[in-house]
Amino acid sequence: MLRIKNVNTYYGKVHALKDVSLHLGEGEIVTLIGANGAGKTTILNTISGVTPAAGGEICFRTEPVTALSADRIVKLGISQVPEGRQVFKPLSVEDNLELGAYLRYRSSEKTAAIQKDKEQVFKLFPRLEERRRQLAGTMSGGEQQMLAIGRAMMANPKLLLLDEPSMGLAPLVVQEIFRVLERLRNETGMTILLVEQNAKAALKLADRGYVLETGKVILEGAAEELMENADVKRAYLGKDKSEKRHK
Amino acid sequence: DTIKIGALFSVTGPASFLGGPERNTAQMVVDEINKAGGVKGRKLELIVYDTAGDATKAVQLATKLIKNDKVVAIVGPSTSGESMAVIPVAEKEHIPLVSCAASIKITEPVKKWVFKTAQNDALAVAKIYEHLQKIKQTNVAILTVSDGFGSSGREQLKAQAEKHGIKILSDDTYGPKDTDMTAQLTKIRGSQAQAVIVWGTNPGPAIIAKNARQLGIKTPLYMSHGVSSKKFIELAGDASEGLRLPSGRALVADMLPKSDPQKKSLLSFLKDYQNHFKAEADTFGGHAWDAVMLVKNAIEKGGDSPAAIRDQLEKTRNFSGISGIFNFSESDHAGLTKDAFVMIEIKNKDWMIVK
Amino acid sequence: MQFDQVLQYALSGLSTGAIYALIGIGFSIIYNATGIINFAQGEFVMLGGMLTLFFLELLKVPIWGAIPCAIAVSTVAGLLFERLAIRPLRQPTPINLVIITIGGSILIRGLAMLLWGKDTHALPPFSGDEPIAIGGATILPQHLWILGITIVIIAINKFYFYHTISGKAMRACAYNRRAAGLVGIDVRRMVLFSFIISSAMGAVAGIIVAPLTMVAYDMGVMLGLKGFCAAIIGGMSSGIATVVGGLLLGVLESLGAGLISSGYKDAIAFIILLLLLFLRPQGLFGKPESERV
Amino acid sequence: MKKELLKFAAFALLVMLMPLAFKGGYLMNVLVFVGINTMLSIALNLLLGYAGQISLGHAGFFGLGAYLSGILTASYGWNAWLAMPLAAVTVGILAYLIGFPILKLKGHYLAMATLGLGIIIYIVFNETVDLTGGPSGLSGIPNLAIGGLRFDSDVKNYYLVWGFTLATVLFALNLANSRVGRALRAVHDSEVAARVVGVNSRLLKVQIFAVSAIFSSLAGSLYAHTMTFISPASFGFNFSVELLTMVVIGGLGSIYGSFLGAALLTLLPEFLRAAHDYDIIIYGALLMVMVMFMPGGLVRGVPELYRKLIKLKGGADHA
Amino acid sequence: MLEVSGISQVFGGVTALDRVSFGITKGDITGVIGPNGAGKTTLFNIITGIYTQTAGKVRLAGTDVSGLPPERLARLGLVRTFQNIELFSGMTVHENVMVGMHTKSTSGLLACALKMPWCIAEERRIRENSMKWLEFTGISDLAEVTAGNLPFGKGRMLEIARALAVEPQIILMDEPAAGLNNQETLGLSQLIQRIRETGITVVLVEHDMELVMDICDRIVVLNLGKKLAEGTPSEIQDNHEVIAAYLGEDE
Ligand SMILES: Nc1ncnc2c1ncn2[C@@H]1O[C@H](COP(=O)(O)OP(=O)(O)OP(=O)(O)O)[C@@H](O)[C@H]1O
Ligand SMILES: Nc1ncnc2c1ncn2[C@@H]1O[C@H](COP(=O)(O)OP(=O)(O)OP(=O)(O)O)[C@@H](O)[C@H]1O
Ligand SMILES: [Mg+2]
Ligand SMILES: [Mg+2]
Repeated sequence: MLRIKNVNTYYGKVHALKDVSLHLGEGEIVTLIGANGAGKTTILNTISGVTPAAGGEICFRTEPVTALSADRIVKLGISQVPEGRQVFKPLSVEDNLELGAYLRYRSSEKTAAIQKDKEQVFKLFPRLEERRRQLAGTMSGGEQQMLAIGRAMMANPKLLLLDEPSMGLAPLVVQEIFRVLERLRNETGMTILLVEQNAKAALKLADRGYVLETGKVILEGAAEELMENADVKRAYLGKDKSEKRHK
Repeated sequence: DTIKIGALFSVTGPASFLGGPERNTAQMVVDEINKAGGVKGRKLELIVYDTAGDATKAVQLATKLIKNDKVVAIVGPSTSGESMAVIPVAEKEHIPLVSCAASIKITEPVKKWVFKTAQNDALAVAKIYEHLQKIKQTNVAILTVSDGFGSSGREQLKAQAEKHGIKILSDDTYGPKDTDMTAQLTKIRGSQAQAVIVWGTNPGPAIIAKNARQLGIKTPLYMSHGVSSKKFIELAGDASEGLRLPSGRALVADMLPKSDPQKKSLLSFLKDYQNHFKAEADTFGGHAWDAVMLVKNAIEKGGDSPAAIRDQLEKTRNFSGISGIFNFSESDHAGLTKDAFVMIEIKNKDWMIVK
Repeated sequence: MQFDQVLQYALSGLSTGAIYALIGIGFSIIYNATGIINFAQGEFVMLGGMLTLFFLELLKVPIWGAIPCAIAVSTVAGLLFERLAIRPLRQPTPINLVIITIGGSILIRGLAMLLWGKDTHALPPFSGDEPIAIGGATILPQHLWILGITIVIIAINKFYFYHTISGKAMRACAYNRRAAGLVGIDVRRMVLFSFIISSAMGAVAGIIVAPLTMVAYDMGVMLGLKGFCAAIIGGMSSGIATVVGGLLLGVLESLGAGLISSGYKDAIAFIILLLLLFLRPQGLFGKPESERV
Repeated sequence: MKKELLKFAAFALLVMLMPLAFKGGYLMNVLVFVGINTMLSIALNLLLGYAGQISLGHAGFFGLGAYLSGILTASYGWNAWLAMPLAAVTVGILAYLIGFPILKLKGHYLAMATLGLGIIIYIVFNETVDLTGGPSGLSGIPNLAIGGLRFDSDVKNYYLVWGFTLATVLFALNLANSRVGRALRAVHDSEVAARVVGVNSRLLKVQIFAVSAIFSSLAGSLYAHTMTFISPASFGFNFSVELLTMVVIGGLGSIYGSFLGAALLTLLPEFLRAAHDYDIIIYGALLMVMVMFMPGGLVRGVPELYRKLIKLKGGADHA
Repeated sequence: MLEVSGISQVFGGVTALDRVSFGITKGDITGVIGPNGAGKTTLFNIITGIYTQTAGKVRLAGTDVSGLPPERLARLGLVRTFQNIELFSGMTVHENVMVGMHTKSTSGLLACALKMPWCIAEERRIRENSMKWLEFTGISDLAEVTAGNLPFGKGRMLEIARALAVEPQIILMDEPAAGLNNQETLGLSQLIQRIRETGITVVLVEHDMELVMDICDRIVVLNLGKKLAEGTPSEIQDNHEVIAAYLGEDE
């Protein structure tokens, strides 16, 4: 589905990605874990065409997409829930969702189908329906996060990139989101690349995972394997709750 | 070696309608002089700078002309504001300045080194007021533009009213870039004015003429000499019909009697300009014509040092120029009387002398 | 008598105000699509007027042929301006963009001066200049043209920006370019498009106001400034608020000139606008803040 | 710290030696205006580059300084050394008072409000004919003098104006590197965060607005006393925009940048004069090109360009 | 220490807070939790003077501080961090913290510009003291980095360091753990406890239940703008209403 080979990305002089290679099979859920500043967001942005790669190759299905601009990437069916939500603040919640389906409107897809997806999003996040006329910028942090996820889903993508979707969401909602991701994969066969700080939940959901450190992939494997890996355990899964309590 | 004469004209900017023809004319006159062998066998060299109507620039450029180019005299600047700004420089550096601007303040009080060629607005005002007195319409409304030209005119209009038995019923202004003057005209319509005097330069007065037509104002409109070019008729179109204004004789040169002493200069100026620039000359270029010719005559009579030029300028008598007949003296550096103006009326999109 | 006068002031103010509004809308279109305040907008107004004159006089095209030609050429100028000046910008911060558009306006004005000279020219009105009496006041047929076209344009704008997906996408670009890209909006094309429509609109404004204001290479300076103010009073909306802003400005000027002092008319208008802004710092039509922490 | 001081000393020395190079020629006169414009750009930069507040009306404060000084000396016979500070204080108080409501506004509202303020001031210059002489201007303003030394030549004016300008530079540099300067930049980056850690952003903005106005006023007074003639046209909207351009082209938030911007935009027209009617086209195009290729302003762009050139040359040497 | 009583906030038609009252004890770590949109951030915005409430009062150490602007509150010892990190992104990390010491320094504008001797001394003190806070939060190695280029987690630390530089009585943190991984969260938890040890009262909005339950002395639960519950972590964990509205069943 997606294959990244030896990608390098720079911010000015900062070498943020160093020869990163990874791949996603059709219908897979893959997770990226890594510390702050490891380069997870950068990988997603490089795939999305927001921060273009300086070298290497990215192929979606069979097509090379390395040099495409963000909007062209979306056209191919890759959609991102960006870090920091990035909703269109002065637009209403509903307009934000409609813009998620921008390309579908442009390709004159039936409005009924788009409408149905909107209902789906509303079912998932009833708060959004309640506040459909509220300006996105005035929504609470968590509500904006819901909106960002909903907006990406409106594009009906083949590959969904999620950058810390659970950030700022209440535990109940987080659980719900993980359930939805699983259902999406199972029902629509959507491929998902997930960046999460909550590594435990992410690995539980994912088929496979990559571990990133200072811009390099240092470990990859099936989710279960990673969960058992001692280094991963120590660095990302945290000590056991009870252990921590005792302190 | 050449005799260097400096020139400051506002070739671009809001006063380009003055500076453009002035630069053309000055250059043309100098070329003609040189073609005829120069002055006392030496060629004149004209160094022109564009002030863009900016007083600061004018001062800088005046300094440049004096210090770098070492000119012996300066003609221009085009506008009164710039002239006022340049005067201290000329006075300090002892260089004769022959301004082409209208304001009476330039030469009143008299400054040792400063002369001017454009007719004083004071004379234009006097001409209009005398005319109004003659036809017994003494209640007027004035509408002046809020720039140097307009405010100087406004001052004169107010200052001379009493002397001529004129009553100003309404006194309004408009901005040089305004595009609609109906509000002012509506106010004037509500007054008892028997005549409206508009003091401005294109395009404002043309808009006012049109606005007045829109409002159905029947009160006769008088314009200043600031619109004495064909351009005004073109802009105002039908609305220009019947308007009156005081103007130098250049506009009506061919209608002048043979006996008029200016006729010869005027016709040659108009013909030369037409030949050179394939365009009709207006009175503004005439200011530069006069300035350059006055300086040339001064050099011919005296010498080419600034002080000699100044002294000879002051001794100029009966010089028949474009703007009128100049008589400078120790107490008068403007040199013209109100006879420099004729009253003209626009009839069938052309100028007519009002008897 | 007195009433007639006030009516005339109001009508004159409304007709000048409509001009400001029409130009103001051009400002808000670009602002809404890009967040740029385009200080060259007045120059497109000038181009509309000057080009119409050019086609009319030099090429001897009839007016109904000259107008579309003028709009077309102005639009191309807008397109080139975006492609050559806005797009290549490495750091498109708002202040850099302001300077770029200021530079652009100087450049365009300079080119116009070089091409067409410094003279002012008159343009014939579209449907005669017989005044139309309303009550005791009069306006010209051209004023009706301005009013009519302004109404048509805001109707189109309102519909486009608030009820079509492409209009919403354009607004989205202004608020968050990166996110706009991430939902598949071709941001560059949208910006280009916004310059195209606003330069076309500027040209239309220039063409229909020219018979009243006359045309010259520097006519855009004053009109642009007033249009800018109209747009801001209207909160940079591309709809009715900007029109209200323009009309307000026009009427204040006219009433100020007629009733108080013609010399201070602009000052009066600005003082009232400033006082209004002081009372409502979020703008006259501003909604409660949409920013929060 | 030491480095800063050294830099300033070098700059001051350069300024002091300049007249030797031009020997009182015409360029001296232009350099006087470079000094005045540098003062103005620094004043505006403190507001725009540091506090992040735009002003499109600074020409108004400049004009107020010039007119107050001019009227008091030319019409009322005051001593210029008295008129100048009085003008500055008056303008400062005015700016302080008007700053409270105006700086509540943000973004384009602020732009328009300051623009309006500038236009109102300009109209007042035009309309109060009895005081200001109206559009025809005010003449007969005396030169400044210390004892028997009258500042009536370009060279003398140069040292006078640049004395003030250097003091302004020092003042601004100190301010920028202080607690107050930091607080200003903080307000620029995130006003809410600055307030939460105790920065009274409104007061600070108003203060810097007033300081900026005071320096503009001083520059105005100097302008009046060196030109000896002033008219409203020099203090209109166009000049406000030109000041803004100087600040941005020079480099936002950099004091030496303001000097570079002022110097470039004041000298440029002198060099473009040779291009006659093309000068304004070249000027416009240059502004655009400058922002395109030096988006951070001259103060950052020129060293970058220099480095690139060195590299290029180095490359060529190797080849 | 801090007491809110009857706070309500209405935005247009939305009632974000509805008569919320509770008190915070000096020296405690208090958690404020609740579903998204419950009104937590709004509450912080009111307490810190960024919004003015529709109704109700805020008391700080016994005095009514309702309606005071943030800068006044900071001087009274009340600071906060933000949910969407608000850094001075154009300034270095060190400078960010130096701004935090604004209330602890006094040189006025004129004195600074004239570089009076006491300003130089004060500047040195600011420089040194602020470094202390960078060390306290463990980011002193990033002192010269431009704040805008920091990765998310470090930005959070910087925000805290800057707030601490105010030397507050009480600090309010809005979701400080969002975007941190487990290990970093652990570091944060230790940091918060160290902050408390210096005598500063901490109020915390957080969705990371592990962290909240771990370090909070008391917890206030908001739901739909109303106070739903208040108590110790174990009380809250067993509260059925809280579980239904917010926590969910443990898997
Ligand atoms: N705009 C930028 N300019 C300079 N450096 C940057 C920029 N954005 C990111 N970086 C640097 O690139 C590296 C990777 O950042 P990235 O945001 O991809 O990390 P991440 O893994 O997503 O971290 P986090 O968990 O904090 O979101 C970091 O060292 C960061 O400091
Ligand atoms: N300016 C505003 N206009 C309209 N509604 C608003 C405004 N600010 C906040 N709200 C609404 O008030 C409610 C409370 O918002 P708040 O940000 O306080 O929630 P929160 O508890 O912090 O949520 P989260 O955990 O998601 O950050 C939300 O439903 C939000 O949409
Ligand atoms: Mg990230
Ligand atoms: Mg919140």
